[in-house]
Amino acid sequence: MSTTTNTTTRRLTMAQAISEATAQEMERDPRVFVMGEDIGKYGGIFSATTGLLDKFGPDRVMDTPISETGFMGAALGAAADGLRPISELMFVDFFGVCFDQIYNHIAKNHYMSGGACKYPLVITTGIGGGYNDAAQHSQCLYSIFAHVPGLKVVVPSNAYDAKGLMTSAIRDDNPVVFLYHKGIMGLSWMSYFEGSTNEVPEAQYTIPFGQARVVREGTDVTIVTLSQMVHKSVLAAEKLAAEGISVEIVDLRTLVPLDRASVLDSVAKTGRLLVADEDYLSYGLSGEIAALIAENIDTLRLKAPVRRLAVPDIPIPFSRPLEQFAIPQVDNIAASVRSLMTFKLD
Amino acid sequence: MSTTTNTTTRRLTMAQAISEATAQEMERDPRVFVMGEDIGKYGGIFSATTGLLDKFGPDRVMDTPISETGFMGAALGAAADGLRPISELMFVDFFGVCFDQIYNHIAKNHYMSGGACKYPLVITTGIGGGYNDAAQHSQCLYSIFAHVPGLKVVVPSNAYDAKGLMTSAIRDDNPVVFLYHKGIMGLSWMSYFEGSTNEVPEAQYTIPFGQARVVREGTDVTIVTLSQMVHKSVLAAEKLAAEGISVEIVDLRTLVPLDRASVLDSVAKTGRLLVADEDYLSYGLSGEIAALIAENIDTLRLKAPVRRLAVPDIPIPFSRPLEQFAIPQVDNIAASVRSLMTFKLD
Amino acid sequence: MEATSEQLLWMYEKMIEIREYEETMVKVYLEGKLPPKIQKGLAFDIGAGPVPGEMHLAAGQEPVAVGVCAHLRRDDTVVGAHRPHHFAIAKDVDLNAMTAEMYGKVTGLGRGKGGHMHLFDPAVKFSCGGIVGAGAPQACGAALAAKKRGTDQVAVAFFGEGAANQGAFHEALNLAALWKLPVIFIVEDNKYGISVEKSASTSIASNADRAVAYGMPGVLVEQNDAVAVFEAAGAAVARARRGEGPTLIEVKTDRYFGHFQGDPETYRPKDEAKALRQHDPIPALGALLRARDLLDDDADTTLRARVSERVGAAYDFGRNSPYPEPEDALLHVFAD
Amino acid sequence: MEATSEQLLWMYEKMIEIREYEETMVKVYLEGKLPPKIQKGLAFDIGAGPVPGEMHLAAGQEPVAVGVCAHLRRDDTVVGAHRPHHFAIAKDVDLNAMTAEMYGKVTGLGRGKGGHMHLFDPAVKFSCGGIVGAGAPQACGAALAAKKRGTDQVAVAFFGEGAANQGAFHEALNLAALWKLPVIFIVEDNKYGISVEKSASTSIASNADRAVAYGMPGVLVEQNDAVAVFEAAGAAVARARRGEGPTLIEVKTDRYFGHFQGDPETYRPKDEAKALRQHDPIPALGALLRARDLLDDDADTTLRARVSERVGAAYDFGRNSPYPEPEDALLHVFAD
Ligand SMILES: Cc1ncc(C[n+]2csc(CCOP(=O)(O)OP(=O)(O)O)c2C)c(N)n1
Ligand SMILES: Cc1ncc(C[n+]2csc(CCOP(=O)(O)OP(=O)(O)O)c2C)c(N)n1
Ligand SMILES: [Mg+2]
Ligand SMILES: [Mg+2]
Repeated sequence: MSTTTNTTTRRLTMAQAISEATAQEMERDPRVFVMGEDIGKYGGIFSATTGLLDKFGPDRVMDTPISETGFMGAALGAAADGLRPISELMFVDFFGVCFDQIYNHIAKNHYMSGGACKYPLVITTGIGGGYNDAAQHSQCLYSIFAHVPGLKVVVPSNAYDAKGLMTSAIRDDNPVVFLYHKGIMGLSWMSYFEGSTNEVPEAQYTIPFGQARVVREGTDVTIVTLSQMVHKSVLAAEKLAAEGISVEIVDLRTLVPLDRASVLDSVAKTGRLLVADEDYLSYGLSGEIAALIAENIDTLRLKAPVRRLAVPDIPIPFSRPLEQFAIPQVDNIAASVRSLMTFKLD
Repeated sequence: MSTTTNTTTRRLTMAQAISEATAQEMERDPRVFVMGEDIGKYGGIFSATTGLLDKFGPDRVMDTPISETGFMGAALGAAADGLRPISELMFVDFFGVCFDQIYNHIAKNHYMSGGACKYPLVITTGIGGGYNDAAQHSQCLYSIFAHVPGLKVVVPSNAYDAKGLMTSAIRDDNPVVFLYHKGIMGLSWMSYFEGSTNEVPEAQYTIPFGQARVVREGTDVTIVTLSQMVHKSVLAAEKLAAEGISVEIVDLRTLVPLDRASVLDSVAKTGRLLVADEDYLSYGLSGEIAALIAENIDTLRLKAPVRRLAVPDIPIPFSRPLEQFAIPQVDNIAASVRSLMTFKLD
Repeated sequence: MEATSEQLLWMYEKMIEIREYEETMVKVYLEGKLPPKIQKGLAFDIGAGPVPGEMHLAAGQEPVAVGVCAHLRRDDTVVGAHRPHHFAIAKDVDLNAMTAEMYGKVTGLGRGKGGHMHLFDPAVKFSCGGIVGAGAPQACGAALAAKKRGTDQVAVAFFGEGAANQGAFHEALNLAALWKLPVIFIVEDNKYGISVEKSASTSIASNADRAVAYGMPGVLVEQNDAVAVFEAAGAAVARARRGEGPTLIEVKTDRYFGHFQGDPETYRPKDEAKALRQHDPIPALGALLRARDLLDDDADTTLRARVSERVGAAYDFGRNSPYPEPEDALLHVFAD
Repeated sequence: MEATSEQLLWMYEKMIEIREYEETMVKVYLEGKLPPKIQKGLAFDIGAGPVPGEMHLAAGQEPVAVGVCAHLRRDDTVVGAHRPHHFAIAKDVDLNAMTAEMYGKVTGLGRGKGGHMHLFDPAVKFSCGGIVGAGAPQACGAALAAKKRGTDQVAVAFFGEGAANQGAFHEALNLAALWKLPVIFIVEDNKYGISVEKSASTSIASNADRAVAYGMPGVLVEQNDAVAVFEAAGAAVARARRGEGPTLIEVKTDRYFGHFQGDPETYRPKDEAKALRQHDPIPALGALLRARDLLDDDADTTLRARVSERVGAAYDFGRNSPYPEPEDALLHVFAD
């Protein structure tokens, strides 16, 4: 699954792990370069590129103007011409100013060329709320990237996964969108869930796309989740364990490709599913996972209807009590699991 | 449900119905105006604004530069300042050049202002494939507009509905995205499904949002669908009726608000659901509808797992045999319904 | 167009109000964000304290706000960006409600839903937002509305020099010139877009030179000076009100604080901000007022006391107002 | 930079090839699209016939394609737009595979997946796409790649005057000038963006004047003439190869057909297209060649026969090639 040779590990934050993966791949492959806003001197607003400018200089670590269409288009052109750009969209919330380049061109050109042209590039971007950044800086939106064909979509939940997935992303010959939740980057200026900072091998390794990870085994209820919500789910599961409810947590890790088998396997075992998501509720990720169950009810023995927790189709409000209400919290997860346990369909 | 006074009706194409609704509302309300590319002299590439320039002159029917961010932003500003713009995005496929204005501002400003500001505007746009316009001009994408909160999303399937829904859209104090499928506009230069051209009252009337329409009653299988796919579903249902399979067809008409009750009522009756959609399969509309079933399996007595037909997560290919394969056709719908009939869960 | 005594005094008082507002915010914002009250291991917690989230302050940039807004009426539109306080204050946005908004209180402009980057006050036609460049087309829309009504309101879009490289800038300027809209585009050149210097983002020295590309007048105000801005803006607003179309103005100004509070500012020389304060536009305007006998120590003291009271009252109002109920989050997605 | 005899003859032959290609397409495209073979009630069926879908032809616009591409090598990049045939032919895209692509055949450049607006030929670094303005930043990327490699390839983005009002134009030009990229932006001013006249879309008369906004040279070519384009492009390409950065060129040209085939063209005077043909650039270049003794009747006949054979062979190849299998639609979403 992962190909580690050197076995030295250190505790890294997710930001450090992403930047290390990038640096190691830049050393290995001179075609790799990074561009984006404030990714040079500043080291990336969310520290995903910290240290790279010093190591590789301004030709390979390029601060850009605030011209996302310009530099996403340039990433496409450079990839078509043999380079392997990593292009940062500072907040995923800004995708609307440049999504045409991403979804109509970067995602489709390989297909429209009948496979003749390749576009190996990575788009990194910060997602998520919880620190009162309001409606234009707190979204997840990964399901939009996953909805349009031609993009691989990676959403890591911890440093170990982030390093391996980032290395895979850079080596992939396809466009990959790599979405990191700000609240698990381990920034010194934002509170975060500690589980996201973990042991990371020094050596390079890859984690293949399309393999979900069972974070915690359990028998009563499956929580399918990803990104920061993995950590909230773990905390909920710990509470619930004390109450005698055994929760299995599946971290999707990538949305495209999607590891449908792992979801189905887990639900086959538990018979109960909660999807815990930080994106908007309707027409997105939580629906897709729930749909998977609906499509397989002939083989699954469900003990309860599927439940979804997500942002209830409202913009993310600024004010603390409102934002806490809008974004599913540990207690909401626990309560949803408990309510699932009240059913006995079978 | 609809408020008709004058009872004269004529057969209109959907394009004529939309343009008539707009003209009548422009007569009634001097704040309404239309802008977009080629909507003036040309009358709209898909004829949604035909005749308006002659009736209302260039001040109220404004051809714009190819600056979608510019004029969508201007629509917002004009709406904030008391006007009621109708702003056309020629093909929905172009949303990526201007989605920031739409989803971060037009959709959210009312919320972020705590209700203090209103943005009454309509975005009209053409969707759909089937005439070999390839990957950048054939998409549906309505689920993306429905995923982000703050936009009402209307997707009519015929002229009668289009007129009533368009009138409601213009009168609504919220931003409404009105997506018309090119293949049911009744254009003289594109083959279309005839059911979309129907009897339309001359007088103004409104159709409320959030009310699906049962297009055809049936007892064996429910097809939940919308837009052009309604007509394909009807043709499939006719074939299937000859085989003794009774199909009920639910036309969603609006995605936001979504008429969940009508879907559940129909599936409660038939026990079998096919979602027939022309958007991409994953992370979209078909998942949302299927999820609704997964969330309600405790009260529904399903006879079969849910099935979804949609574009199988590939860009829309140009070549006829490829495009026909990519977009669900009447035969695919019929085959899916037949396969649903092979299950006997219960 | 020369500023009247009244206008000069108004600008002076507003600049002081803005400065005091921002300097108060520096302190309020830090409350609760530093160790030991926050998560162990953190140096700072952006989500903690009474005013959480991002905070972009405009101290040093007062002249552009007051110099322009001195020409505006309540029914003229202003669209600001992510660094909006100086514009909001100069446009006479309700200071209490604005402050309550940053505290996330139900008495706020947006009932706590918007926060500091998203301030909406329809009473004075003020709005702003967090997406760089997005305001420029929106101001065109307000100008279009005035033109359609046949009334003489104007609209102003304020944004940074970094925003002038966003596509929205180009589309808006073309639209404004093409349709001869009564709109004024003001670029605040504070030399940085976050950490990126203008020379690393912009292919020419002055955005005023970009006006040619649209056939509109382009004006460069080289001093961070309220009177200089006032003069340039006066001509542009008058032109717009006369129905002669848009103007682009770039003003060189100074950002005293970091891009946002908490910015380590490692990208700029350590003493740069200090050096900039040597050319503080507030004492400069004060000196002018004194030279013209429009101000003396007493008047200055009175004026500053008045400002302090206003600002203090606003912060008190914000702090003491109640939070919205959590479930209020579900309200206002749609107007009914 | 003066064109050599060889270059003049090359441009002449390529222009004839483009013209013949487009005029052949007019007929091929109409096959199967008219009554009585189509759905009752329709006047035309865009989705019918051997070459379905939209079709944007470039007859009349040959000079801009050949005048620029005469300076390009196989390893220089060209990014076209939705009206791409003239550029593709001038860039030596494989004519058979290109034609097969429009027929939707498996032998096409994109195995039938792209169609006429989406032609990709990596052998000559050609690509194009259906989104107005989107090619400009992409050309910057190819230029950036050359610059990073330290090689002297250039990249050219071709787009219409309508596209010059899209935000992507602005962002790309700023980026190119800022980073001194070897890229040439060519605006084809054919007076219309679909039905909208340039004066209704663009706030100034010439996009060449927008170059100032980026500090790059701006050149206006006022004649729809291959030699005039050749000269302007020659200087720009040489400049780019020398590492001196980008150039913006606008060429006034003429669109002989509708925006797309089937366009009722009610927005332009009935005889406009006919009048434009009075200034056909092909006989004009032929006359020049004859005046210089580079061409006579015999040579012209030979050359035209050669072109006809090439074009005819391409259409035959397209028509006679097999369709892909329907399930091939599932291939090539991702490279493996
Ligand atoms: C479209 C978009 N891209 C990036 C950002 C992130 N961002 C916020 S402020 C800023 C810098 C803006 O610089 P400038 O326009 O000069 O304004 P200043 O902050 O200097 O006032 C950036 C890059 C954003 N908010 N929106
Ligand atoms: C972003 C975008 N907006 C609108 C369109 C629809 N459209 C296709 S071609 C065209 C006109 C383009 O005009 P111009 O750039 O002058 O090129 P021309 O067709 O004249 O060659 C328009 C509006 C599009 N393809 N992409
Ligand atoms: Mg700045
Ligand atoms: Mg044109």
